[in-house]
Amino acid sequence: MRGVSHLTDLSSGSAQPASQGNAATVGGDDIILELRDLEKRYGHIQALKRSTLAFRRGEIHAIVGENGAGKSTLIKLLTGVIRRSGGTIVWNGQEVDLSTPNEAIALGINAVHQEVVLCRHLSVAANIFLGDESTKFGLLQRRDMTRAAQKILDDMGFSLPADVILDTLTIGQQQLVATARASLRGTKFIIFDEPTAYLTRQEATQLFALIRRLKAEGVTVVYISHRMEEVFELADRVSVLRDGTHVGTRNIDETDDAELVSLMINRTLDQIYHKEQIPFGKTLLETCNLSGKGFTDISITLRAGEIVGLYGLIGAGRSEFALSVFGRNPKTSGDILWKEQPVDISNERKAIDLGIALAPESRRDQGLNLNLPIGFNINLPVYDQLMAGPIIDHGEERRRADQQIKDLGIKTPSRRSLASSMSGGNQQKIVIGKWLNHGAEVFIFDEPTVGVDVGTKAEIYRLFAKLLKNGAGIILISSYLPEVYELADTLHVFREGHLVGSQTDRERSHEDILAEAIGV
Amino acid sequence: SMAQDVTIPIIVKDTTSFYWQIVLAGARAAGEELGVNVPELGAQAETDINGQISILENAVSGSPAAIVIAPTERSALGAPITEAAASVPIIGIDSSAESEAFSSFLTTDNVQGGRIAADGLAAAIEAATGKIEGEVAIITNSPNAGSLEERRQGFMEQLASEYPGLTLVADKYADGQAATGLNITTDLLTANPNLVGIFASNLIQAQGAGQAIAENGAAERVALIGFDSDDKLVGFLKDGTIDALVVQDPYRMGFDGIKTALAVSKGETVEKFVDTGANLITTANMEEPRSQELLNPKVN
Amino acid sequence: MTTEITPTTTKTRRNFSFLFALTLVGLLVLICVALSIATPNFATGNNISNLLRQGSMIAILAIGQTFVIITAGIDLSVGAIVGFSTVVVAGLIQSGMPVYLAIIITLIMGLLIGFFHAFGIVKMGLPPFIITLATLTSLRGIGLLMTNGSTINITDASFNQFSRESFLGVPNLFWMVIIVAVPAFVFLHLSKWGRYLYAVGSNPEAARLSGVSVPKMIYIAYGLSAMCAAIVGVMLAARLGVGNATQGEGWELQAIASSVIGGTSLFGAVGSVHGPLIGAFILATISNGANLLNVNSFWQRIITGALIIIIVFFDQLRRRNR
Amino acid sequence: MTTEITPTTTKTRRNFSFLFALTLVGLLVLICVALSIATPNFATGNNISNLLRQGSMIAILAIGQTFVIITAGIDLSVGAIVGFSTVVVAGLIQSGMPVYLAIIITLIMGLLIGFFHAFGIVKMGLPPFIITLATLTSLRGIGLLMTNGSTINITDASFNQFSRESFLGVPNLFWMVIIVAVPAFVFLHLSKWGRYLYAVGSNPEAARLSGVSVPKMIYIAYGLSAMCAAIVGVMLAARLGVGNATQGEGWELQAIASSVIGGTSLFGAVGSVHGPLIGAFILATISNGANLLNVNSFWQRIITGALIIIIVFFDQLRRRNR
Ligand SMILES: Nc1ncnc2c1ncn2[C@@H]1O[C@H](COP(=O)(O)OP(=O)(O)OP(=O)(O)O)[C@@H](O)[C@H]1O
Ligand SMILES: Nc1ncnc2c1ncn2[C@@H]1O[C@H](COP(=O)(O)OP(=O)(O)OP(=O)(O)O)[C@@H](O)[C@H]1O
Ligand SMILES: [Mg+2]
Ligand SMILES: [Mg+2]
Repeated sequence: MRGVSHLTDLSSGSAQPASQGNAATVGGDDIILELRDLEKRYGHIQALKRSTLAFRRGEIHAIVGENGAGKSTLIKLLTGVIRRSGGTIVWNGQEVDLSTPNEAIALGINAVHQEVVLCRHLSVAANIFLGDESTKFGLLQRRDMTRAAQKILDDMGFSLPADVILDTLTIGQQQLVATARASLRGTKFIIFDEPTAYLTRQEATQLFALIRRLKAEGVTVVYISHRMEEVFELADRVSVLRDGTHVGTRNIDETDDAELVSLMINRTLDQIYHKEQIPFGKTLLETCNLSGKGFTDISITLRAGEIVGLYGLIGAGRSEFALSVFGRNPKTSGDILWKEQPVDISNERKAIDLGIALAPESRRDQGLNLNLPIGFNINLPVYDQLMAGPIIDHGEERRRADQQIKDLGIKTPSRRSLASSMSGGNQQKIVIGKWLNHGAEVFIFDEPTVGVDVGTKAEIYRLFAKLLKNGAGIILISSYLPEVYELADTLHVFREGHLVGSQTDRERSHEDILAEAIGV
Repeated sequence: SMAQDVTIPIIVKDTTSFYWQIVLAGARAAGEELGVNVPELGAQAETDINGQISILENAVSGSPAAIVIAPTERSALGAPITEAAASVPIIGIDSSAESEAFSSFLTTDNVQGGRIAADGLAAAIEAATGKIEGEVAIITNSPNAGSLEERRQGFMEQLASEYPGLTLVADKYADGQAATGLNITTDLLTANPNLVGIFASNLIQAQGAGQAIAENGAAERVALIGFDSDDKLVGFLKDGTIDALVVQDPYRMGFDGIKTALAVSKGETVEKFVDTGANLITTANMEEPRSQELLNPKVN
Repeated sequence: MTTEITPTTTKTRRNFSFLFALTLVGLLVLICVALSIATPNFATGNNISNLLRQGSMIAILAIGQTFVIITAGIDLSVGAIVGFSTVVVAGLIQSGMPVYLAIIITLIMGLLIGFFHAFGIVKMGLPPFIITLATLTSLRGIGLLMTNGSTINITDASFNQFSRESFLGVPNLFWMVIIVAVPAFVFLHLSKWGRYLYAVGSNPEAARLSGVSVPKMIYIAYGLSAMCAAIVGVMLAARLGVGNATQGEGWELQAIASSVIGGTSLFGAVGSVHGPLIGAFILATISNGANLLNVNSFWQRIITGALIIIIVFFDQLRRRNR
Repeated sequence: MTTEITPTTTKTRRNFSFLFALTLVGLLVLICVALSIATPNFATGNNISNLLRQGSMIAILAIGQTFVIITAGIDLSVGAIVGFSTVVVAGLIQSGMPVYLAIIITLIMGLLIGFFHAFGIVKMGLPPFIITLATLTSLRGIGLLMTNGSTINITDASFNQFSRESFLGVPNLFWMVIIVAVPAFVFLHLSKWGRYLYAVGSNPEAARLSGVSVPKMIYIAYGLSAMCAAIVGVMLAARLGVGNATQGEGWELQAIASSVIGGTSLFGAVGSVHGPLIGAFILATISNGANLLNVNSFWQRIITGALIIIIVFFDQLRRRNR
């Protein structure tokens, strides 16, 4: 750690040439929050190792790092979600305890956590005002609160109704509610932990506007993301965590992509989007005028060796389409052809038996058995193949799990650790890893790289290439345009449940495609 | 023809028990014989006092000619019965309640039943060992059931006053389950090698205790007295596992209850108190006609 | 339920719960109309009074239970607390204490039992099922020990009389329901505490991060449930005129069933005050009607079980279709 | 439990569960040693036989219950199925049917009752608590109706004899535990079906998307639980020599308590076969010991409640500290 500490600029009050160009409130001395030798241990695991970091008043401070580097842990410590194992926290020059959420709230520290932490049974307005209700004579002022919440949402440019139950919203929309809530309450210090993971470009733009407005109001913003372009677009400074250690802080205009990545993963990454052109094979999967809840009249074709990308905004109907193909939701009309034969996929088992695999979009709700071990999760779809007579071949079970953990670089002490103890990105790797063992021919990946760090992303894309080489086809659903744009051989654009455009040759620009998805 | 429209409900303590089914069978027979409509009501556990009060209230709502009731609890049923008696004549059976409003009582004295059990136990012990000495135990089906408490009281009083040689080493309450009675009895046999007698004060516990004694082959060494009867207990009585049963006359209680109620509703004078009695039936006298009548009531 | 997929509804939970309560009321009315036709004895003033009395105790237990279930917990001890409270209040009254004082002490004792449950859950990390099962077992033992297995006769006539009398033509026992239900409604549906209760049941972590004290809400929920049970214990002691530790056996299941029939979800965060009330009176009406129609008591059990299935099934259907 | 923050464990679930079972065994051994010192009657062959017999029925119920609880469900009906099965098997035997046939029919009937529960959960969308509460109520009614509230005396001596005899010095009833537990262990811990059960309890949607048929697993879990109850019903009928519909009352709570003491989580996805077994025998030993020491029946209840709290509390502690 000592070896890299010279890279940090935090304790020094020395002038920052670059940051002086920024808003006047940003000054080297104006430290609002300082972390000294902060530590967090989970049993034997050291999630955070004696990290020292400082945040200035009114700056946008990005934090980057690999999956499991300790970013979310840091945030949880600052918001009193978990208790630190060692070190001190200094707020406005005063040492603070910050061991309960209430303390953080009282100081004006708030966060949008990586996983949405809201009450799904309550309305949007109730969630926004939870713990801060307006009452008259002890009675709740529901209507006032709903109106106020609606105003807040409108002001932020989020087109969300305030009076619906949270449950009825998509994850992305829920993330926006969490954002509204935190912005309202985080009067001095707001932390965003991968807020754009479930947002499309359009919503992300709204969010960025909001963040800039907060900064203008003198609020300190901490911004965690795996998307470098966002970091460069927004941040004043950026800190890098590696293996639970703070390895450096840079002014944004003094660094570049390559430097940050090499700080993060301790090596350089020449190429993220790994793509080899292989000749397409026979047609694997075809949908003919398929309709169902949330999508209408979708016809697409997938051939061996091909990546078909589905792009669209939140709620465009891509996930619903994928779930229907996988037999999870019933279709209302149209046909599915498997190797040119019509098939009736009435449940998930049938899809799996045909050779279709689906890595669903929501890792918490659909992808993982959180309170069960990692190895269990990885093998769940393939236990059929692991039987030695009536009982499980435990050796094979172990081997397959360890293989995936190694291949995907899942950061865990053992396959027996619970999935819930994994960092967000590592959980995502499990969701993908579940299906790589299975020997499927068609893979549907729904937002596969949400929350995954750059290094691993490259790894996953390399895996895609391997799958394709083995004769598989991939349907890639992503709201992250660069990803589908670079990887897809055929790119379909969805809007409001309809297929509104396709291209095979990357002739159109990002802007064109985005416009098509929005419908302008 | 008048009588066809007469309704006299009978409310027992616990419809799930065989004993009360015999009472209901007697009432049913009386109803058929007298042309009276006899709704058969009752709580589903002897300890469910509130349930019985509700049933009584509902029965009064139906404005019957009279009501026959076996009160589960002396004092708790007092006021409701007094209140009900304002509109309907009430005939008590089996147990009494603190109310002056009964038109007639056909009870069996459970305290006396307990005493008879003590006598029977002493006799059985004497027959087996030649002397009335040793350790004995009592198992009660569940706490807080009025008639069971009275049996327990009678049994203990009689032991204390008449059989100083018999010491009560265990006074156990089960939870209404035969299996619990069985477990308690096996453990009693283990813990008290000198045990010579057990009184299981109702049918279910006698079944459990009898099974335990049979299982442990302790019939020779330990005398067992049960209360009430069914095929199972008669079988135990026959093979000597159980030495004697204290048997009441539930059938007559049901039958005479309805008969008396009809008489009261017609304005006839009836006897205020009738004791239907408790009898000790042993392996020796079980074949006598009166015993057979008591052991094989005409249910259905 | 494990297999249920969250129904996606665009309506608001509030409208929903209101409509749902309406339909339950509809069901209750339907049963009453059917019974009025089936037997002339049903729709008499006397019988309606009986019905109100008979349903009142389970109704109050169900309200208390609902608070606990909304936090995704369960309180199995309420039946035992009822029995125990009859013993305590009877003992205190018979020891010569003024009735009002005896009642207050009994209610406080109820509250403390509830706090003990919350303590077990919050501090000792016990599952609600286990801690309340344990007190269920122990409380019956303590009550039996206190009375030595017998009953305590209450000789105070005014105390006993209370349960029999009416006020404005409505039985006092039912007035008790109103006295409990109105503040309960305000608490659960109109105050921020109610909202915190839902939040704790929905996502305790989110509640905690919002500055809601989850332990405090657990204390409140279990305290209220146990206190409702103590109130019912006092009511029962007045109705029976005795204190008896084995009373109220199985009432916890009836209270839970009433609550669930009234639309409460055992997975937490869904429930109301009016739903369980109606649920309790539906069950009471079924049993009252069966008695009036002279249905064999064994058939009564069978029918009650079947009706529970049918009622909750239609409720599920209604929920899904919206 | 609502307030518990997922315990962060770095050790493995498997080692964990093994160690945990060890410590429960340790507790059982401790209780046994204490009782051997306290009373000379405890450590006799005869008493150990009795103890094995006494714990065997709840142990089998607890194993069945555990399958259901692992799916995040609950089966309140097992006590009622026990009582009902005694009636069915006794009735069939007394009607002259060969014993083996009567037993097979009873077990199939148990299985069908379990399937009915699963049907209610899967197809009708009923909460497990409600559907099994409903059958609990109805089954007792049906059993009582069949026997008219009395008992059916079984006159087949060999059937009755079975429960009293031993094989290789171990009571037959305990052999039944082994006969049930060994396949149950293989099923739950060594077969893919067991894995699927955990997956369903942990996250049914994820299980489904991994190709697990959630309805099928629900059918299996409830079917097995009800069949275990039917097995216990046959054992009880043999032991008592009668069929009686009111037997087994409250055994569902004992079974659930045994399961939870044995480390099963009522929130699903955590549990084993050996844990509940040990849990059941801990409870049986406590009650056996209390009887041998001639502890007052009321004190026994109090002590049992307190011990449940203590045992589960230390279990929680142990879990947290790792
Ligand atoms: N509850 C827990 N129990 C045990 N280990 C944990 C727990 N939570 C996090 N960890 C471990 O702490 C480390 C840091 O996790 P953290 O969530 O902070 O990573 P992160 O930087 O946010 O990663 P990501 O980009 O994937 O979200 C990881 O190795 C993770 O497995
Ligand atoms: N939980 C929900 N409740 C109600 N409607 C929903 C829900 N989830 C999705 N929808 C609706 O279903 C349709 C398709 O949603 P879907 O999630 O398939 O979109 P998507 O293109 O995959 O978008 P995303 O980027 O969010 O994955 C939309 O109209 C959306 O509003
Ligand atoms: Mg993270
Ligand atoms: Mg989607």
